[in-house]
Amino acid sequence: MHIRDGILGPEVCVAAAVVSACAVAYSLRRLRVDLEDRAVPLTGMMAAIVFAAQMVNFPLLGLPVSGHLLGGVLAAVMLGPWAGCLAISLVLIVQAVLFSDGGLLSLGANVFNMGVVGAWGGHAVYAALRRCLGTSVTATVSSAAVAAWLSVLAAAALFCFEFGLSSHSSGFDPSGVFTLMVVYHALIGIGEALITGAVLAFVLSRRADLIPAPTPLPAVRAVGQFGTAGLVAALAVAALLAPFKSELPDGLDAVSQQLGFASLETERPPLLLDDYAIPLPVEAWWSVSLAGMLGTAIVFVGAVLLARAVRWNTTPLTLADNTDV
Amino acid sequence: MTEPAILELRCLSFRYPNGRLALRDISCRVASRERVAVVGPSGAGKSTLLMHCNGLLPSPPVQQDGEAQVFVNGIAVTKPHLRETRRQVGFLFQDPDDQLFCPTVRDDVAFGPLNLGLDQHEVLARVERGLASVGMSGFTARNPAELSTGERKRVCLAGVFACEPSVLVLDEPTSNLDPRARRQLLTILRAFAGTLLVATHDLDFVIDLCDRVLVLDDGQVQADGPTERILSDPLIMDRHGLEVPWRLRGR
Amino acid sequence: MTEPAILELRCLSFRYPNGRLALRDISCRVASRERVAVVGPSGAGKSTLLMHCNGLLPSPPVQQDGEAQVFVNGIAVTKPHLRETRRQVGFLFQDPDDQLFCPTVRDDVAFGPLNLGLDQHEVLARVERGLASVGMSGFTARNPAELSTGERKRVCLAGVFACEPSVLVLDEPTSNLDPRARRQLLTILRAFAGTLLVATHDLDFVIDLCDRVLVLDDGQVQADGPTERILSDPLIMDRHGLEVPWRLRGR
Amino acid sequence: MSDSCSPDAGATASDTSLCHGLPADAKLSLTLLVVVVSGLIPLEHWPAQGLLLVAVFMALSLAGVTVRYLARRLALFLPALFVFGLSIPVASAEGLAWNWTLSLWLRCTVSFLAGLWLIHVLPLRELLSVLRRWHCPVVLIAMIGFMYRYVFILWDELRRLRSARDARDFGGASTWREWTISAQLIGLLLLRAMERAERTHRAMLARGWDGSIRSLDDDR
Ligand SMILES: Nc1ncnc2c1ncn2[C@@H]1O[C@H](COP(=O)(O)OP(=O)(O)OP(=O)(O)O)[C@@H](O)[C@H]1O
Ligand SMILES: Nc1ncnc2c1ncn2[C@@H]1O[C@H](COP(=O)(O)OP(=O)(O)OP(=O)(O)O)[C@@H](O)[C@H]1O
Ligand SMILES: [Mg+2]
Ligand SMILES: [Mg+2]
Repeated sequence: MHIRDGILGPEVCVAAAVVSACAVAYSLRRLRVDLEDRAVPLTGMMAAIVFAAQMVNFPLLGLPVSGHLLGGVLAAVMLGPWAGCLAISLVLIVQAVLFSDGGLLSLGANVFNMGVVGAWGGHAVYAALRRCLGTSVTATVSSAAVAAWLSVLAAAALFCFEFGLSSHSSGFDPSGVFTLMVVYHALIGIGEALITGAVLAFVLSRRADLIPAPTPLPAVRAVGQFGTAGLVAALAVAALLAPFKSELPDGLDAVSQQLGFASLETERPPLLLDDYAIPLPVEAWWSVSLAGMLGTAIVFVGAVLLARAVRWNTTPLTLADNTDV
Repeated sequence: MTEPAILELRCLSFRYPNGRLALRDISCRVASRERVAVVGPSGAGKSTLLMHCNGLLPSPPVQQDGEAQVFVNGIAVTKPHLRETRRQVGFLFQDPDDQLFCPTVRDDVAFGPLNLGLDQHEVLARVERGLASVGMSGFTARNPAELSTGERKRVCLAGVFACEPSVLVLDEPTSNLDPRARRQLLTILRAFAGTLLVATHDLDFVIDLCDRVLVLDDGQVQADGPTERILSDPLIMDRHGLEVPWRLRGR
Repeated sequence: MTEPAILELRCLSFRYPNGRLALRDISCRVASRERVAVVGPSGAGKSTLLMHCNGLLPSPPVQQDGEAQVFVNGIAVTKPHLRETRRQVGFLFQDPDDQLFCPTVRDDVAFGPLNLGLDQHEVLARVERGLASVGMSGFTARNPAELSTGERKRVCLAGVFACEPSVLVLDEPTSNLDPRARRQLLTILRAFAGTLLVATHDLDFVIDLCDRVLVLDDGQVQADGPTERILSDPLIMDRHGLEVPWRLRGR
Repeated sequence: MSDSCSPDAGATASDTSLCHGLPADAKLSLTLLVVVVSGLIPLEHWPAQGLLLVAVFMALSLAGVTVRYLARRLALFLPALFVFGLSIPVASAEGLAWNWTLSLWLRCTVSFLAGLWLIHVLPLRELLSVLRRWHCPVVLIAMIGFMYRYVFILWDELRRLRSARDARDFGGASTWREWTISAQLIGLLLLRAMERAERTHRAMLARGWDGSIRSLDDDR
C-alpha cells in the first residue's frame, strides 16, 4: 500500500504533504500532551507495533500476492483518532526516512491515505457504528472490523484518485488500475479487518480499560462524525462502483474537468466495459462486486464470530474479576 | 520533630487502575541523612510507596482540600515540580529490565547525568566512577539485554549513583546480587552522606545499614522504629510475613 | 559412579551469539534424588547452565563426534527429544517476567498440566494445589502483570510445581521472596522427592537444603563437593565472589 | 512472525565515509532534491533520468554501500514495481506502452536508491536532531524516539514469551490448542509491550529526561 516516489506526480505529492502536515499539526493540538503524559509512550508503542506488524506480509488466500496491515483503525480505536493518526504518521515517517520503505516525496500522500483517512476517517466510521450498535463486545469488535475494511478500500480509492490527478498518467485511463486496485484491496481488507478485530477482541477481554468508549458528543460534532463516516463509506462505495462508471456519472472526470484538466479528456480512448483487458478470470464488474459482497460478508461473519469466541472464553473470568475487586 | 523532613508523606492513599487499593492513608517523615528500611511481605505495597516518592505513578487524586500528599524537601511531588524533585531523588527499580533501556551500558549510565545538563567531560567521569563503584568498568560497550541478571542490577545501580542524588530510593537493591557485590553495595551505601530509603527482604542488610525500619503490610504502616527493636520483635515479625534474623535471635 | 545419572553434562561449552563464551567444558553428573546447588558470582554462567538442562538455548554445536552434551535420564537434550526431556524437568526462570505469559494466574499455572494432556479435573486440582503450596490461592483470576514481583515469583513456582516434574531446575528461587515465603519454599523443597538443581546467591538457603555444591566461575566448575565443606572454605568462597555464611563462621 | 524479519537498522553510528561526514541537514536536503528533480523530469526525457541514476550510484558507492546489500533491497523492491508498471498500460487497454513503463521504472528506481543512500548515511540520532532544528514539535520527536526503541523491546518481549511457552510445552496439546496459544501470544505481545512501554517511560522520567535528545557522541 505504500506509494513509492515517482509514481505520483510531484504536484500531487506536494499538495498531499501540505494537507497531511496540517492534519498532523491539528492532531497534535487536539491531543494536547506534554512529555510526562502516558500518551507519548503509548503512541510510540502503537507505532512500533504497527511497524512490526507491517514487516509481516500475510499471503492472500493462497495467491502469490501479499499485503500488510495499515493499522489506522486499530491505532485509532485504541488511542483515539488524534493519537492514532500520529502513530500511523510516525510509522510512515520512520519507514520512509530510516528504512526506505515508501518514499520521501510521497510521504505526504501516504500519511494522508493511511494516517489521516485511515485513523480519522476509520475512527469516525467506528464511532458512528458503535453509536448505532451499542457498547457490547460484539458491537465494538464488528464496528472496528468494518471500519478497518472500509479504510483499506478508501485508501485504495484515494491512491487511484491521486494517480489519476498526476500529470504523467494523462495518457491512460485510470479506471482499469482502479478495478485492479479495488479487487485486490477488497481482499486485503479482509485480512486487515480480521486482524484488527482479533487484536481488539483480545485486548477487550484482558484490559478493557485500554480501549476508551467514544464519548458522547455535542450535536454539532456528532453530525461532523457521521459526515466523516459517510465520506469514507462513500469513498469505499465509489471504489466498488467504479467499474460501472461508463453507465454512472463519472466522478473522476467531472472533478478533473472542474480542475481544468479537461484537455486530458480528449486523449482518452472510448470507455467500454468489454474493452477492459484485465488479467482476471471473470469479467471485471463481476469480480469487483463479488469481491465487494464476499468481503463484506466475511468481515461481518468473522467479526461476530470473533466477538463470540472472546466472550465464551472470558465470561467466567470477568465475573471473577469483578468479585475480586 | 524539629528537624525539617526531607521526605514527607501525608495521608497517602493509592488505588491501581484495576481497582486494587495498594496504599491506605500512609503518613511518615524521613529526616535528612536518615537511613530508613521499608520491610513487609510481598504485595505489601513497598514498591508502590517508593514509586510515589519519585512521582512515577499517575498522581493520586489529591485530597479534598487540594493538598499534595508527597513532599521532597518541602516541594510537592506533583506535575509542575516533578523535574525538580526527580533531580534530588535517585530511584532504583526492583526489576532491572524496567530500568535499562539504552543500547549500551555506557549510554544507560550516562542517561541521567546527560539529562542533568552536565558537560561531556563530567558525564564521562561520572560514568567511569559509577561503573567502577559496582565493579562493572569493563562492560561499557555491552548491550544491557545481554548481561546476566546480577550484572544488569549492578548497571542499574551505577546509573543511579552517576546522578549523585541527595536522596536514594532503592527497591530491592540486593536481589540477584552475589555476596561480594552485596558487600560492596553495603560499603558504598554506608559511605553515602545523603538520605536513604530502601525496600528489601534482606533483613541482614537492613541490620547492617539502616537505623530505622518501617513495617508495611496490606498498604498500611504497621510499625515504625529503630532497627534492632523492630527486627528482634518476634510478634511484629511473625504477623507480617517476616522472620527475626539469625543474628538477632536469642538475645 | 554406579548409580545412574539423572542429569549429565558432558564437556558442555556454550557461546552466545554475540561471541561471549559463557560455559567452558563443563562436565558433571547429578544422581537421582540428589540436591545440588550451583553458586558463583554474577556472570558466572549459572543461568546459562541451567537453561541448557531444559534445552532453552540454541542447541550448542555438538561435539566433533556428533555427540550431544546434555542428558536427562539418559536421553539427549536435543531437538527431537526436547518434549520428552522437558516433561521430566521443571524449570524456574530467574526473572518471573520471563516465565509468565498467560492472561491470568490460573491460565498460567494450568498451562503446563494442560500440555501434559491431563484432563480438566486433574488440571484444576493441580492448579489449586500449586497455588495453595505457595500461598497464592486467592489470586487465580488476577493478571500476572499486575502483581508485585514477589507474588509473580510465587506464581512461577506454582506453575512449575503443578507439572509435578521429577527434576526441578530452579534459577534463583528465593530472590524477591519475603522471609515467610522463603521458609515455605524451603519446606516444600525439602519434602520434594525428586532431583533438585538450584542456582542461587542465598547461601543460607543452600545450607538448609542441599547436600552438594557446585561452584561456577568464569564458565567453569571451580569446586564440587559436600555443602558444608565447600561453603565453609574461605579460600574458595573468597576467590569466587562469595562469602562464608554467618552460620558456618568460626567453626 | 519469524526472527528473520527482525528490524534491520539502516545506518550505524560507527560507519565512516565521505558521505557520513556531511552535515545531517545537507544529507536530508540533498536526497529530497534528487527525488524532486527525478519527479520533475518528464517521463519522455529518460536519458536525463539515466544520468541521475548514475549519479546516485556513485553516491552509493562513495557511502560504502555494498553491492550485496543493494542487490538484496532491489530484489525486494523491483518485482512489485515491475507488476505495477505493467498493470497500468495493460489495464487501460493501451497495449504495451513500453516507453512509458520503462521510464516510470527508471524514475522509481532513482528515488528508491536515493532513499537507500539516505538511510545508509543518516542514523536515527542525526535525524532527530535535524527534525529538532527544523522546528518539528518536541512531542513528535519524542514519539519517534520511543517508537524506534520500542521496536526492539517488542522483539525482546516476543523472544521471552516464546521461550516461556517452550519451557512448558510438553507436546500433549491438540493442534487446536497450539493454534489458540499462538494467537494468544500475539495479543499478549501487544499488551505486554504496552505495559513495558509505560515502565520504560517511567525509567526515563526517573532519571530526569525532559524530551531532549542528548548523547555522549554529540560533540565528537
Ligand atoms: N500494575 C498493577 N496493577 C494493579 N495492581 C498492582 C499492580 N502492581 C502491583 N499491584 C498490587 O498492589 C499491591 C502492592 O504491590 P507492590 O508491588 O507495591 O508490592 P511490594 O510490597 O513491592 O511486593 P514485593 O515485595 O513482592 O515486591 C499488591 O497487592 C499487588 O498485587
Ligand atoms: N543473551 C546473552 N547474550 C550474550 N551474552 C550473555 C547473554 N546472557 C548472558 N550473557 C553473558 O554470559 C555470561 C553468563 O551469564 P549468566 O546469565 O549465565 O550468569 P549468571 O551466573 O546467571 O549470573 P547472575 O547471578 O547475575 O544471574 C555473562 O558474562 C553474561 O554477560
Ligand atoms: Mg516490590
Ligand atoms: Mg542468572
